[in-house]
Amino acid sequence: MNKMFMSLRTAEARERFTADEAGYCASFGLSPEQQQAVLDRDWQAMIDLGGSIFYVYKLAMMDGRSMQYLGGVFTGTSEEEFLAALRAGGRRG
Amino acid sequence: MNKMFMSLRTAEARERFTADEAGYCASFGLSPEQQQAVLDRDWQAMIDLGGSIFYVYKLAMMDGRSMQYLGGVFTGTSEEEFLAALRAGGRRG
Amino acid sequence: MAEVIWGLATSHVPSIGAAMDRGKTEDESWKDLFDGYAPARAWLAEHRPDVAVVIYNDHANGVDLDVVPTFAIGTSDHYDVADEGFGKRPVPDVVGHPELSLHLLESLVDDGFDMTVFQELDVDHGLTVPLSVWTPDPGEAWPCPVVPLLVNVIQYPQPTAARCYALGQALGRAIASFPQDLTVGVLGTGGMSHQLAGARAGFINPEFDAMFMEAVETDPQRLTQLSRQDYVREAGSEGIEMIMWLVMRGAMAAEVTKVHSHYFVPASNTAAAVALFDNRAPAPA
Amino acid sequence: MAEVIWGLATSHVPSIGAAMDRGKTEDESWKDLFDGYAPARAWLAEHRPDVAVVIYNDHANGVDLDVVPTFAIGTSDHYDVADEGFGKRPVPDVVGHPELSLHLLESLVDDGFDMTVFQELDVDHGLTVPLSVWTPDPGEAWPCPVVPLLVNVIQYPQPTAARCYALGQALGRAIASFPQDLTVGVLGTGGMSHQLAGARAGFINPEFDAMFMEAVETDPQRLTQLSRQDYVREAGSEGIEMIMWLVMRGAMAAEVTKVHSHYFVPASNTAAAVALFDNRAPAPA
Ligand SMILES: [Fe+3]
Ligand SMILES: [Fe+3]
Repeated sequence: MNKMFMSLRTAEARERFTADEAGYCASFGLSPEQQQAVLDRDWQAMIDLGGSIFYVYKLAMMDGRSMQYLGGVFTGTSEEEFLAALRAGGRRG
Repeated sequence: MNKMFMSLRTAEARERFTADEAGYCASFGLSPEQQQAVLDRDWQAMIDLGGSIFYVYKLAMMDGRSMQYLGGVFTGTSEEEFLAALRAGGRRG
Repeated sequence: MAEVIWGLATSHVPSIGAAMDRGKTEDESWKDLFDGYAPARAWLAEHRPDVAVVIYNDHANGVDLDVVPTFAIGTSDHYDVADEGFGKRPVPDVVGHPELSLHLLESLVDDGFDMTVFQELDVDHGLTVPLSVWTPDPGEAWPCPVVPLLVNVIQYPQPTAARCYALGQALGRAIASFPQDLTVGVLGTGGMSHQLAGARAGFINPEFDAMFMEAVETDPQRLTQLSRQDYVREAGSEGIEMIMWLVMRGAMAAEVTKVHSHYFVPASNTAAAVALFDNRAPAPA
Repeated sequence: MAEVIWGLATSHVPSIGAAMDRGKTEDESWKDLFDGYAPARAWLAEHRPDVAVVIYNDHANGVDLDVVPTFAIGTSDHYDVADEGFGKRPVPDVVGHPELSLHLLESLVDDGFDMTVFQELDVDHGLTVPLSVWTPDPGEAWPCPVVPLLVNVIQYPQPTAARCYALGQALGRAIASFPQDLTVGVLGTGGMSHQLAGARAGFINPEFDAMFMEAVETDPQRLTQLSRQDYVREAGSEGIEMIMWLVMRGAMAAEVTKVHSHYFVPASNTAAAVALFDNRAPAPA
């Protein structure tokens, strides 16, 4: 799965991915669960299924999603709440 | 140039090379001297122009040339003489 | 011989580069960070070295993910800026210094450091953002050629802090033994505390960061006592990249003079900092 | 804990594999070499380990030439046999042992060895020929899973002999600390003296080879005193790959028992040898 995310570094690959996400995933041998997580943009599931944050983030960037949006997803808050916590000095604990 | 030799690891690349050696060399950005050395099978020149023996040998193998043949070229003897020297215990000095 | 004239520690968060590339440095959320860079930038503009060694990590942009070197060095005369998924940053490509690279490689290997060589390499924000922190308006070219030195900080097992500091000390010896007279700036990049994924996403630890900032100047040995687990716990799973500051520090003299430092929260999801150290012996009183 | 039960040093010349793959082992020019393998093969067939660690170098087949790691380790569960330019050798692919690989990686990094990780890797004759020397007729599978450990011996600056021996010692400690009970065979490959290109092509130095063969058993420390230049001068520009025998030797006990050795000239352009050492303490008298 990380190999698939890594491939999205070229504009040409990003176009092919956008044109047929399922087919693109299949060509990299993703498991059905991994493919579903990608199609659903289930970010937590992508991490749980072996995605590394730096690779997963490449897909998020294509979608125009910020690292703060992902932070909200991982911590079960909204992007606004997550950002507010950072602005207040970050999360502790 | 080493990158070009390295590419000859796949059967498909070997076919493309054989079909158009000059064009294949050009696609890897070889200098005119390097390309000439490849086309002429000037093994010493390939080494002198930066080819590493393990890479150059990939081309020799495609031509059905042995490492003993190359040894003869490098030492200015025939393949038979070179092989005889090895059989006699190798070259000293 | 070549001589390290300064060391610059700085975060390399991509959004710092993006804020500069998009002209947002005066925005409310960024102004304090960029104001904090100003004194360092002014001093650096007066002290341009002949070569810079940039210690950084790649983030799955320039290096294939199936190969993870603990320590690597680039030996090329040119490093393209990587496309990280949204086009290249609008900054100059990086000019290399193969002679110094090859000298450092030979010295480090002979000194027992098991370097990986990159004869070709695309460089990502880990290298270009620190260059932008140093030089906001490079024009056609960065101030000097660069030797990239890469550290694995993203995949377990990362090198220990002690090994990073030892690499820095060997780097200092290697620079000193270069036959030409060159001035060298050393950049240690990454940090400070942050964690991107998991339940601790957004984690920031200003007390640890303050301790680290103080100790990296005055007592770097103390920081080499901390384990990989200590760094992840105290600085977050990505904050461990601060071990790269120790490579820079190891290449410098026992006593350095702090020129300027600044700490800022948040830059993207991280605590960001800059710290600039003069490596030249202080003028006698 | 895992235990090294034997060490096998052997050349990895591609033509040895080709002679086997083409049924030429009884030919006049090969018979003495393969006859010399017989006693080692018989003993090894009686002492099959649970895992083998193969120390070898890639020859521009499995590793991109723009990346040159000094020391690398594979962590995969499967390694394809590489196509080196004339199709794959007709031998089984190699099964990995990721648990042992990851344990060794962690131990070696914590011990200050700056390993590069290959999460995927095609293995070339450097690894498969030694497996064939050990097991001429593997059938469907090699005798046991393999951990590949790669050393840069083809591009300057190679690691020093002393560093290779130190890596072997760390490898021995790392194997001993593996939590499962496993028996391990260690293969050090390459050599003996040879030079492929240049005016010295065909160079062979039987006196140096004899000294090395004796010292690797009884006084490996002596071999760590030799410099990179010593090896190239005495053993030829490719003969330096004998430093990989020192990694194997370092992983073994101070005292080992030689089971068998054999020296042969020429295998292709090289002096070839096999040497098998029992690592188990000799039975008390
Ligand atoms: Fe980073
Ligand atoms: Fe070899």
